[in-house]
Amino acid sequence: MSVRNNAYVPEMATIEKIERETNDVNTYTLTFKDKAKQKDYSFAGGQFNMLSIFGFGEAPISISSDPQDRNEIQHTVRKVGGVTEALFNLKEGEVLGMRGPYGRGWPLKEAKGKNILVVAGGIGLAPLRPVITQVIKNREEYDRFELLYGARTPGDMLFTDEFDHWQKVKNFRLLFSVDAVPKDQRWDHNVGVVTTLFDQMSSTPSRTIVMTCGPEIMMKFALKALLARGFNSSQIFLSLERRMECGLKKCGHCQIGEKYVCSDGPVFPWAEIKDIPEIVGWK
Amino acid sequence: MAEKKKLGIFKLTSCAGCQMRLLYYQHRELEALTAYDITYFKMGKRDNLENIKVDVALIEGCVTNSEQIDELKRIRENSTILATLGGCATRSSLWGLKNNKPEKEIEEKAYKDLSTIHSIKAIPVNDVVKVDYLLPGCPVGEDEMTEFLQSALVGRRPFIKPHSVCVECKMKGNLCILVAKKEPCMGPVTAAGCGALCPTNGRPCYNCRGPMIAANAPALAKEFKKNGLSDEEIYLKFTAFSGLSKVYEEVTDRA
Amino acid sequence: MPEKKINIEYIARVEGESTLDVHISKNEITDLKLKVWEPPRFFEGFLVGRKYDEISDMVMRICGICPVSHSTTAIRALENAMQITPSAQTKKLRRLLSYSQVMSSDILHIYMLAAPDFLGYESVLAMVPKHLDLVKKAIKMKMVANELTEIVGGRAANPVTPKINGFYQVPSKERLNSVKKHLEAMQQDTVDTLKVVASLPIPEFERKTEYVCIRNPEEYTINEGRLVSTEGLDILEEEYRNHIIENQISYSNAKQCRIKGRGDFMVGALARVNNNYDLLSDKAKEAAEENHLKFPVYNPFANTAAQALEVIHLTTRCTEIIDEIDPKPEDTTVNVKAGEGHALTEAPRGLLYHGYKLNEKGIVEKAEITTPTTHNVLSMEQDLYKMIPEIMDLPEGKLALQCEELIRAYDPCFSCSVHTIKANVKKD
Amino acid sequence: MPKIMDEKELQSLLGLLIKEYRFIGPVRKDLETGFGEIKSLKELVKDYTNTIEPPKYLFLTPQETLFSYEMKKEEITITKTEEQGHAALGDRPSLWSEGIAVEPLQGKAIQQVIFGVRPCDVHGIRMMDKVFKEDFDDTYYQSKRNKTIIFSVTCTSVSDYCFCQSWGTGPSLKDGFDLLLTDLGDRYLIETGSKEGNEIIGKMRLRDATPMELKQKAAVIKATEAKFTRKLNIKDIQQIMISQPEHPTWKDKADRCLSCGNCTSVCPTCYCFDVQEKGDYNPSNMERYRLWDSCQLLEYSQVALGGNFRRERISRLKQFMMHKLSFSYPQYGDFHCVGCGRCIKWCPTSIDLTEVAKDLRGE
Repeated sequence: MSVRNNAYVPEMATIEKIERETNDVNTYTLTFKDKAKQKDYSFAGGQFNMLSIFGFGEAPISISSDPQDRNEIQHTVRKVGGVTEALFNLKEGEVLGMRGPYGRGWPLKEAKGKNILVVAGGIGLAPLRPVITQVIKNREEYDRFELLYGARTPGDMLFTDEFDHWQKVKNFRLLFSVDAVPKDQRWDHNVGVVTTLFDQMSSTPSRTIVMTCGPEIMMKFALKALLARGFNSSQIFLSLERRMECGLKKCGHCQIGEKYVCSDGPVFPWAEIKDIPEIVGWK
Repeated sequence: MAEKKKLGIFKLTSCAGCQMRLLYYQHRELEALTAYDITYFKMGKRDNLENIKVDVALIEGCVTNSEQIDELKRIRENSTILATLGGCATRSSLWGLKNNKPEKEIEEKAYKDLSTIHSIKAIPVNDVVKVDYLLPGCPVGEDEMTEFLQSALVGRRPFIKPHSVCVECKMKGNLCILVAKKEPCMGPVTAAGCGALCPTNGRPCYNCRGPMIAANAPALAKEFKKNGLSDEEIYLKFTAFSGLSKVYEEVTDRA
Repeated sequence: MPEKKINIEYIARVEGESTLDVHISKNEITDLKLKVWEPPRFFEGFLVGRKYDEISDMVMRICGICPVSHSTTAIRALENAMQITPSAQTKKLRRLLSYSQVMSSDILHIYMLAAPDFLGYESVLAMVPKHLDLVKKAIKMKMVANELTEIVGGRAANPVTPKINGFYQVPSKERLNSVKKHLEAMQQDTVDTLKVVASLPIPEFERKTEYVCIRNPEEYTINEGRLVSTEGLDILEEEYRNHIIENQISYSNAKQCRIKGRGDFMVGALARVNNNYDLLSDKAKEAAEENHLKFPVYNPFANTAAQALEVIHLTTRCTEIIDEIDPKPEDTTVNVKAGEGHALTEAPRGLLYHGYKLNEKGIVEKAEITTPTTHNVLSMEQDLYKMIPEIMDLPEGKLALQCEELIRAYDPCFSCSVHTIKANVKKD
Repeated sequence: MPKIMDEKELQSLLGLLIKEYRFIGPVRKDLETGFGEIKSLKELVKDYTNTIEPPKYLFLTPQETLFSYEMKKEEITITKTEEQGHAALGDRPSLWSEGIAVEPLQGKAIQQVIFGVRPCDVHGIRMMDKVFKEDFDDTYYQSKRNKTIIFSVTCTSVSDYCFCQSWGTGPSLKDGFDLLLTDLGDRYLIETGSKEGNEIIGKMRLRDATPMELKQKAAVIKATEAKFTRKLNIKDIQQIMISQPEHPTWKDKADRCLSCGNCTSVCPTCYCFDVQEKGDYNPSNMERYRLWDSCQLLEYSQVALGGNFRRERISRLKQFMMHKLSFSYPQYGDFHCVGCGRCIKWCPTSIDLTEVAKDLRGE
């Protein structure tokens, strides 16, 4: 049995670049050591890789770069556990393990010709960045685009240096909110949880695909607000977080109801999961 | 070769069995002890450096006098990673039996002149200072000690099993003596890591490793009762090695 | 004459925590105190109210180095209290268990705690670069002894199989045979160990104290026997309390013991060999003679040689016992009865006493434990009183070191000695 | 064509298998019967209804290395990926490897035989095969599975816990075996279900079973079927199990649940595992391994920063029962329950999923 055919064994990848996003979030630009592998690798926005920090372990991390860019893969990572802590100790040029991509991504095809509403909280913007990049690159394929993005504080917002660029895109509307503003930080936007932005949003249920990712509690409230505004269960897509050990539908940890988050998700249309007993309470 | 990490091994109130596990009962002790630069280990060496910064501090034993509180705080300040070594440090273990009755009552029984006695309740280490990792066991399990020492070398978080002894017992393919023989096995509420040692050796688990986090003590107590144990016997089972742990308090609380 | 003060803040490489304070003024010892400040743990207090079948598991936790001794002694005392006579197989397995622990503890003390003293190192780890082979040999021997404990007891540290009237599970002949091979393979190492120990320079010092241990005319014993001494003591184990008395002392958490009407005494390997030399195997005697060792010896520093000698004997003896048995499961039912029972065994560090009083439900009403180090503390102090004047001219540091080495030669276990703090303490 | 063999022929067949293969079969474990490696026919237990543990441990070993690697500066080399089994608790010295010890199967030629697998467990293996084949081959599972001959035995006895009849996963078996033995009283009917099975039986000169003897087999099965006391009504079970998450029976069972994980450990179709990293005192040598996990354990659904999707005991209990009797069906086309009754039998507080199903149905 060669290593190649063993789905549990990661490929070696080099850290090309590390960019600091916030206090506890970095973006890592990776390339496979095996150039052929790099060439063959393709993914959809919303999918994730299993990253191995050798000596420490493996964790599922969503991909935050442009799916059309075949030269590199980016992961925007928050330092939250043993593996991500170890990743933060690595330097440019060092090696980690990567296997993937896994799971179902955002419904960019379904969204063609329609409006897109993105509701993101905190690190939840990372898996949605490929959506934004794709919409910008293929602007004519989609109609209105609106982003509601909330974070704990202004300092916790991701990709702020790209906001200017995004603002300028035609038919793009960005709404920002933070839970709190520390004294030393400047903030010109909304204060409050991300759902408070719903009153300012222009998106309507008509011909709109909603994509949301963030803390589960945020998604719950967003969902309630959206349903109350008449959005239906097949136009809302959520990206769920669950514990994963394999990404391959084997270890069992990520199951909710009959779904494996690693393979059937992480992106689900609400219609698909709303009747799962563990999720029913969200409504 | 990078400089070795500094390791300090400190003793509070205990039987020294866990230190002995390092020095004596271990299968790979030479590797373990030479992987670190051991700066403090009174039972193992003469030259011990007080109050120096260490990368890793292992604390054996629990606090039973006020001087130990100060000592422990000093150690915490001087160490990057601090872990308990064994049951006493983790949850005061057997010495917790002293907490069973009002403090004064016990002390008056022991000493006529209380002015020279500094003994206080048996307090586990994590009630005094922040503990990074808890290594349970009486003595500390060799597997988890090894896992800890190896992971601390690189800064990995050790994998300390939080679940019940039953999981390991089943992994070994043992017959469940609680079910098959109605023996009062504490396995279902006891933290794993021993490899289900007692059931493997034909006897019910007696909880020397203390409670597992999600233990359902009342349910097991009820089962014991069904199997013919008296309330008193059940009380003894749940108090022996757990230092009157909160996890068991629904069973052990007699107030 | 200058004033000297020896303060050994803690005695390293012994089990437990202790301090030695000696004050010398005008060549006279004005103050000498061996303070055991290992915190009290109230064992005898909290054993009261516990059930008979928990006691062995609990008392094992008195000492991390000789759990087998505490377990066996408690079990035997409780059997005596309930008038239970265990089977011949149980007795043999208990011997294996006890012997294995004495062997590994002796080896530990010889190589890891005492040898650094005689070779001039601060610890066994410091010995690794220059004496790796020796250290490895020691570890190997200790592993074999631990393996035997583990096979019979289920775990080397705090064994789990011993119970009142037998064992929860007996080891298979197959596993015993596997360790037997290792025991046979280490026999030469045990002989070499004595050679190394006998060649080490030990301080010339003698004090003719009374050496006390148990004796069984059939076998160099660790478990079960009469209490004897080099001064003619010869009593049954249940008579122990009539002859050995304990005093609480103000400056230490450990008690001190003396023989009624006489005085201090020493227990441990040296006491065992001094009293039972005739019962040692031919191989051990041969090795003793080869190394010009003649017993009785009255130099406490020779305790280490006595340990090495008994390891030779016990290694052979264990292989013999393994040949004698083919363990089968037995009925180990206990009929609970009220009663009082006492037992004496030889822990690695010497004489260990347990006594219990049970009510009709098998609940402990009274518990008494006297540990080897408690037996020895007074003798240590007496040795120091005699030795210090003999070496008074040494510089303070060296003087202190030799005092420390003397204490260490006893292979003391200060955590052991403290659990026995009694309920009623009299302060001076 | 089913063949007939007498006791002597069976003994010689088993003797041959013991000689030529690693032979796993039912052995005495204290009061009960469990699987163990058999070196002599004497060790084989005949009068058992089912084993303590399901045979899954032979393929999904309680703990096994996924791969080892060496870290040298920027270079990381995967040094070992060979699928292998380990003793239950890792690479402990001999003293620890009592209990289930799973030795690596080396080379292609070496195979193992599991004898005495009950029909329910054969179905369990069939379901596990699907899980570990779906989308890609789990090489660790498959390599051991592919080298194994399943020698099943038709049930003639039934325990209080058995309810395979309700699923149709027992007491008899139609496929999924290499060899199947049925005790006809004074002789045995032996059937083959694979090329490997055929090859083994082909070596023996056995006569074909007569139509009468085939009828006898049917009678044996019928007699066994009449012995079942426990039943699970599987009609609409997929919907019924999830229909009332707030039904009081859940709380009642959760109050009794010890979260000990025994149910999932003894379940022949539970496959969850955890993946961990293991080091060495030489920190450049590392290993990634997996070990059994259970949805009943608190840490199972824990994510970074202490988040836990199943913090409540009741939610974990629901996950187990709902997965077995509902979710697994849309996932794999099988209900991951074969009616072996082990989860009921070995639950220290006798929590019974057939009882929960009844309660939810309102019976």
